[in-house]
Amino acid sequence: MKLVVAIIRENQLDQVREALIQAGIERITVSYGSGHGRSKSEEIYRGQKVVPNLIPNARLEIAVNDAFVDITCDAIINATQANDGGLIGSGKIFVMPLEECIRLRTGERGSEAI
Amino acid sequence: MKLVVAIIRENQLDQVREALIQAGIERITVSYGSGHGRSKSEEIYRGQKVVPNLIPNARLEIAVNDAFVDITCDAIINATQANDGGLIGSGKIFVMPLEECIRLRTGERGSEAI
Amino acid sequence: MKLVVAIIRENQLDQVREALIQAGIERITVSYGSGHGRSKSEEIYRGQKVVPNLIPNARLEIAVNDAFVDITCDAIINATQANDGGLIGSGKIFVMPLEECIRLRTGERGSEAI
Amino acid sequence: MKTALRSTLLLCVLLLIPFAGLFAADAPVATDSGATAWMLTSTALVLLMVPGLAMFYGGLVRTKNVLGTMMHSFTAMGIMTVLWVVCGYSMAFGQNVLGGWFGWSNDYFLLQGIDTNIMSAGIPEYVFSMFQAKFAIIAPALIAGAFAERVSFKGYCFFIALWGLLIYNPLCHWVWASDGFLFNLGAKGAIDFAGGTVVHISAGVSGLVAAIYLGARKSYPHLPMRPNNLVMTLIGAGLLWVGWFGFNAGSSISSGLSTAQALTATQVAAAAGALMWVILEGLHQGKATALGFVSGILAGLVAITPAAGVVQPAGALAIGTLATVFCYLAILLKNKLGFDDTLDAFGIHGIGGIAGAIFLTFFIRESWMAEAAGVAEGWNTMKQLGVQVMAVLIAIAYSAVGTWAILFVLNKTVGIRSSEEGEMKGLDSYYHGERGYGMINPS
Amino acid sequence: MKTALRSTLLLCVLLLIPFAGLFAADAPVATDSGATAWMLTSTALVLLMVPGLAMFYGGLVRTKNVLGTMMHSFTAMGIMTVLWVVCGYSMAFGQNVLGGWFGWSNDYFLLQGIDTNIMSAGIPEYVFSMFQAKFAIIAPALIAGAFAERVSFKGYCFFIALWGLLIYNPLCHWVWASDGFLFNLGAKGAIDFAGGTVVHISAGVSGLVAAIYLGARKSYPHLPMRPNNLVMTLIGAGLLWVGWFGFNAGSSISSGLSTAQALTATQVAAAAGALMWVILEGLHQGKATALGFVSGILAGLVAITPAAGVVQPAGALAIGTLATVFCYLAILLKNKLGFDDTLDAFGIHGIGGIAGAIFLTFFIRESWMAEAAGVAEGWNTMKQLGVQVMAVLIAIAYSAVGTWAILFVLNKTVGIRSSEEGEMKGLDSYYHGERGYGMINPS
Amino acid sequence: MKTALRSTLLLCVLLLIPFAGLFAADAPVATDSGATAWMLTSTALVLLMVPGLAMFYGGLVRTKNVLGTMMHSFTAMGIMTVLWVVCGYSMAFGQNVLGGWFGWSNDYFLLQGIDTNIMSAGIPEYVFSMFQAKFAIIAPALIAGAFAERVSFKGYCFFIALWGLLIYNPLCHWVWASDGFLFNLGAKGAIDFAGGTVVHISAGVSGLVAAIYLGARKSYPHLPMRPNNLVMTLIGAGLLWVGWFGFNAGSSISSGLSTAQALTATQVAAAAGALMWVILEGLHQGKATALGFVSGILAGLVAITPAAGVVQPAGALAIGTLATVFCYLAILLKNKLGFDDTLDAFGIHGIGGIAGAIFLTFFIRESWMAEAAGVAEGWNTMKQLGVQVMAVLIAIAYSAVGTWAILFVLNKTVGIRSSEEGEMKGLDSYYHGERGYGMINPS
Ligand SMILES: Nc1ncnc2c1ncn2[C@@H]1O[C@H](COP(=O)(O)OP(=O)(O)O)[C@@H](O)[C@H]1O
Ligand SMILES: Nc1ncnc2c1ncn2[C@@H]1O[C@H](COP(=O)(O)OP(=O)(O)O)[C@@H](O)[C@H]1O
Ligand SMILES: Nc1ncnc2c1ncn2[C@@H]1O[C@H](COP(=O)(O)OP(=O)(O)O)[C@@H](O)[C@H]1O
Repeated sequence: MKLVVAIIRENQLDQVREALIQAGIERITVSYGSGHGRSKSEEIYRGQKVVPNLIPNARLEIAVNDAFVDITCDAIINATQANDGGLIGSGKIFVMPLEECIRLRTGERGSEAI
Repeated sequence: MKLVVAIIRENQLDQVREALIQAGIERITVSYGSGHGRSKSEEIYRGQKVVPNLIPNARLEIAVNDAFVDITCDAIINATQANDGGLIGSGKIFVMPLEECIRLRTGERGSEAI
Repeated sequence: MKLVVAIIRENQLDQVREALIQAGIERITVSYGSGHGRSKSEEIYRGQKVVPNLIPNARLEIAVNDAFVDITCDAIINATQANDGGLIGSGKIFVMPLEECIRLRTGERGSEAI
Repeated sequence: MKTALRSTLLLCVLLLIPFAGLFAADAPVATDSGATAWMLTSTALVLLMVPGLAMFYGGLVRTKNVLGTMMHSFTAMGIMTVLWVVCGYSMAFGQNVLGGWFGWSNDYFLLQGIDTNIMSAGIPEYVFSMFQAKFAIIAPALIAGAFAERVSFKGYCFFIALWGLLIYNPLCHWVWASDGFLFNLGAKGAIDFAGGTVVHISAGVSGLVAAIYLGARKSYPHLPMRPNNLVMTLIGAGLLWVGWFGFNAGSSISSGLSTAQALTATQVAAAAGALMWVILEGLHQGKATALGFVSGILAGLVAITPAAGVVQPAGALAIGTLATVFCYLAILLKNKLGFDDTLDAFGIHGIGGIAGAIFLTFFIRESWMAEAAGVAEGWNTMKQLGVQVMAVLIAIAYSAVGTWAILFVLNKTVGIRSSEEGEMKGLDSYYHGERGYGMINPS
Repeated sequence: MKTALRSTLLLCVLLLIPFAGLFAADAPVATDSGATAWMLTSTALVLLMVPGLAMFYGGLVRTKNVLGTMMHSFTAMGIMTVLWVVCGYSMAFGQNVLGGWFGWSNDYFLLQGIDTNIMSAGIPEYVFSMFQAKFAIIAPALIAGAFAERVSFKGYCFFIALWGLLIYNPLCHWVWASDGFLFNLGAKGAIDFAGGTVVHISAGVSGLVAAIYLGARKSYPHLPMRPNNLVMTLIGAGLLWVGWFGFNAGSSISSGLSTAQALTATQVAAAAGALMWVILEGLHQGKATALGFVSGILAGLVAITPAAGVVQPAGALAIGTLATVFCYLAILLKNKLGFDDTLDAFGIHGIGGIAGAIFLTFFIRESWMAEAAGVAEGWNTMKQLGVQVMAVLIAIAYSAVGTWAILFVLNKTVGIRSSEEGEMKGLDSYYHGERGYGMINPS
Repeated sequence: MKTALRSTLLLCVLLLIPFAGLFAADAPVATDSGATAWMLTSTALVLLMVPGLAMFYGGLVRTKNVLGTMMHSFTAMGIMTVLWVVCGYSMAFGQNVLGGWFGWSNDYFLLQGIDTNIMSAGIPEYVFSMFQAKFAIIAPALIAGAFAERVSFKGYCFFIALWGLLIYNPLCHWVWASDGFLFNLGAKGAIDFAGGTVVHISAGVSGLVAAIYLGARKSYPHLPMRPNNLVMTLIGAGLLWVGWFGFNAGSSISSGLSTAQALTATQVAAAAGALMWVILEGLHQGKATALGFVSGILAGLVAITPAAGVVQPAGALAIGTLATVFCYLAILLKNKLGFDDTLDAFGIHGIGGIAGAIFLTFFIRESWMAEAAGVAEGWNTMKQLGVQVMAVLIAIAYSAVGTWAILFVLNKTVGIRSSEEGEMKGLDSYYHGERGYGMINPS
């Protein structure tokens, strides 16, 4: 099992979610973060362009069985690239080993519980 | 050492925390997330029942020494089930390997620092 | 590759970020959390000192190549200790294995993509 | 003081001919400092409704659109004020031109001819003009709720400018100017005390037309969209209620009995509407929502707007309650039909305004009916009902057709619907380069 | 204008007999458009206090209860308005019935008999009635602070309805109706200019009783509970201050000297109270909190409420300062004793109201004492103090016992304390099916 | 009513000699309940500007400083009110002392001599005094924007107390007291209807001096600092606009024609300023921001403040537009020069105030110029321009030097800049032990 963490543009959350659902990945956890990478976003403050040093991002956490890692990653990649055309700041995916997963409701463990 | 990440109902945060403290786990980090799983929660918007597609959750991160993983998980499982009776949407626990842990204040490392 | 997760005092975010940038670590993701550890912070509520049981923290996530793990940790340790003098509640660093990293924009993978 | 008494009586008579004859004064009139004080206050109160509306609407949209939605209310303050001063007041309260389509008086251009006018009610004409200006601001700002979250900022600006000029000003002229044709319908005119037809029906109907013309938001309705800040919506509703005292009680253009009657009716209808909504929801859903409560406030306030001058507290109670029932049903129906009238501009303002304009007929003060019967013998409830229905239908037809025409033209020129990218990214970042709540992301 | 002068003088005299004789007019009275204007404005300002209170209280609870807490203020607007119109005004300002327990006049039922009344102060009775209605709204809304975060919505609705009928209306009658017994105590009556006894003491005491009856929140006090939005609390306090001008200065039922005196006292006491609180906190805790500052504003405002008509600025300064000291100590004591008066309804409104009602005795304008001595020879500060203490004790006793009885009955019937599940999940989701701040969670 | 007419005329004449002769009444004057009503209302409206300002400023700083910044406005309500009652009113409106540096009248100490005064305008002197008190609150609260996010709480408290005593009160005396020297400059005095010089220029300039004296925030400008709550800033701007009606229209100290003229000018200038700002931004940046819109509102309101009594709507349109252009440019320049005037107290209030005071000369009503020519033969625009420029320069020089001196002394004693730790941790936790938005962190 792996834990896939994807940091994406906040405003691509909807399309990524749709792509994941289409790919059969229905369970995710989303939180807000702010990031500092190569990307730049501009805001305007009283007639001055401002480049915030932390850019708002959405952070997705998706626990998947090994077989689904690629499906998940591909879904995210496609969804973001389709809408983005290589603009800087699309985000990142991190994949981490996941040793155990427990469904609280039933107590099921392992890949059953994902 | 492991990192235990638990996604629980927002409103069970207090009881989970109490259970953890009773089990001797005092150090945790909590953040907000929203989740999409099998659970449903209902809100009402101008006379219409609405099922939000992301449900507010609390996300706990607990770094523990290996011996405490089960204690931690059991405490969480018991606390949530006790109040829930198998309702859908109780949440999940994910356990990940943790390679290093450093206490910033003292610079201690490893299991001492947990 | 490792994923470094640092939980620091909310108000040390700026100096930690500066220290990281000076150490050559430019890409990070920050989110808010609240923590429960050994630290205490005091707030005042209508003439009464109150010790909130969850203290607001910042949570940094930094994906780095193996060679940079120590650099990153040292930068964080130094930045927090320099301003803190051993006060309780400086926070923690957790290091986790990272199996894969994908840059969404280009599809690059692995240490290139960090 | 005698004069004061006399002018009070006079005003009672004028009450239901709002704004009529106010301009007729030939002899110089003394300023009534009390009436002026209340009209100045009312002007401030109605202005307060604009931030109130911005909060009400702003809290209901998604986080990414909060500033854009609030800007819809705020820009109306800018654009409509300037237009009103330049030509709106003239179009609304000038002499009939083009067969009475709207009014015009060169004097009113830039308000330059009224610098020292005192109206027969004893208030400077400037105050009346500024009070009325606020109505011209509120009306288009209300429409914005219907197509929230998907309108381009530039398109919106052009839309409200044109809408104000072509829909609002003529309607206002018809209903409130002394030579307006709705003002002269039947025995004592179509009753629209404070703008049920002019403001709420026209805005509600225009909103519905615009919502349909623009089409639904992307992924509506299958993706539920959660209000970003119901707390703010509640506060906004509170400010709206307070401001509505200016809206309704100010429309008596006096500070006396008729003002008090209007204020009382307003308070009662708002409370009744709110209670009814939570009762309905309690029965229907098992939970009484905060949004429901404040929607009920609005429904009650909207419905009492045309009626505030002619009904007693018991009537206000009934009108507030009935309006809520109809608005509640209308919104259920809308959800069935699948129109994306995002914040229910039609469901609340359109339906509430119509309900008020119609139902008020059955609760009119006897003294008013007696006077009407004095003017046109045998005048009765049914005849007045006919007048009210006629006025409502005319307002609906005119705003629907006019709005459609404006949208059609704008769509071919500057564009009115936001680009898909703008809708996805959110109005705030796309059109304004800002975000509403910096505090929710570390920075 | 002579009349105006005369009526001003008259009003000065009436000032301390608030609302007395206002109904006595036999001859038809001319409307005073200025006084009416200010009373209309005051009505709007006092209504503004309700959203202000919703913000003040709403910001102090935990995130999960923010809407539920705000709804406590908002539903009071709905329920109390309707009740007031139906029977509250009659119970408060009608003729003594049942030995003076409360009042009743069939005329006042649904306000149908006052449709064209002008009171002797020159304002339409409707305005007075609506102004007073706001007090009947505020009082129960204040109580809600005492048992915030743990009351069932339905139980709360029943509670405020009964409390309004059985506690507020009688008290209001005793203190302000011309045949009320507290109104006729001593030389010139118990001084309660704008509702220190009627509104604040009664609400504060009832709050304390309710807090004790319902019991503390789960895990109080060992689990600290952090305000969800102090920013909103501050804004709410600002609105309360503004609205309090209507509350106090409006209670002169005029627009003249006594109004100005009341407004000045209000401003000064609020400022003094606020400063004193931050000074105390600075000395005691080393930090001056924002919540402390606004609590001090409230303490000062509450304490000056009964006194605003009789004290000069120096007295207001003293009363504001003293009230804060007592409120501060009361809250420390509460924390020691462990009562869960969640938002300090008793600590601020109860104690502040009592402090104001008592201390005002020592700062009464000389002209007032002279007049009182004219009525009852040898009348002096100590005698007035006796009257004040008596009035306070009666208010305390009556509200405490009455509230307890209401709670007892409700507890056996609809239930008043929220279910444990509701308390844990939060009032917002449990009773209203909503959440306050959508923006803090991705959606 | 004749009296009312006469007093209206009188007031028209007095209009541009604001507050002059108001104290001259020998014979007892009748209260004008209407004028009193509006002045009471204005007092409430100007007080509303303080929470409005707290929201405006509070929303623009970083999350960690939100409460501290709002407290700057709130504490001004506490400190300045008390000082004003004790001695401020006396210093501002007493008789010339020390060669006219400021005023003093023992009578005014604690306002004890005005308990029953009615001014010649027919309003109780208390109301005038409280209305003016609000100006003394707003002015220092405006300054706080210039050194936001880096001032110690204690230092700030001392600063505003001294600034009020030494800068504001004298300036207010010069410009508005009947024996003030700026009040008597030229034919009919330097025109400052509602405080362009006294409030805005002095606050703006003092702010700039303070911003420079204290130095920039740590890591300004290389680290961009994001507003924590633009939504709140917008609402605050809305409240400011509403409150400004009291500020400007109230400054007519009447309720009649001149009041109406001031209100109209205010509304028009605010709208024009706001529209111009979004147009400029649209051209310059391609996006029209919400913050830009509300900054334009403020620029327009500030600029019309000195002018509201003398210009017609067309003039107000021009002044609002021009003010925005200059403010916009000033802020661009500031960014170039790198001063850390955090929230642009100088850029908006200083520049806006100067622009208004100067440009108004070209839009003065003809009737006013005619009167001035009656007083001083051959009086013309250019001569008045000279007077205006002179007044502006004196205000700039006096506030700049005085502020610098105060800061110098404070810096050596209690300290004014916050400790580095306080700045880093945030004012909220460091000085107040609180946090603004509990809801954004789980707790
Ligand atoms: N090494 C990293 N560790 C943690 N977060 C990262 C890392 N690299 C990128 N991110 C996150 O991803 C977001 C986008 O990264 P960025 O470098 O701007 O994208 P791109 O790879 O397209 O240039 C950043 O805002 C940050 O939140
Ligand atoms: N595979 C997963 N990856 C990430 N988060 C998950 C996953 N499964 C569940 N979650 C989180 O847990 C929450 C509860 O999951 P859900 O499936 O509704 O519970 P249950 O297992 O009781 O049906 C979800 O809202 C989501 O935030
Ligand atoms: N084992 C842990 N698991 C998760 N979070 C932790 C853990 N230990 C500490 N933290 C986080 O780090 C923060 C600081 O920890 P604390 O124990 O107070 O610091 P110190 O080590 O200086 O005593 C806590 O508020 C919490 O958020």
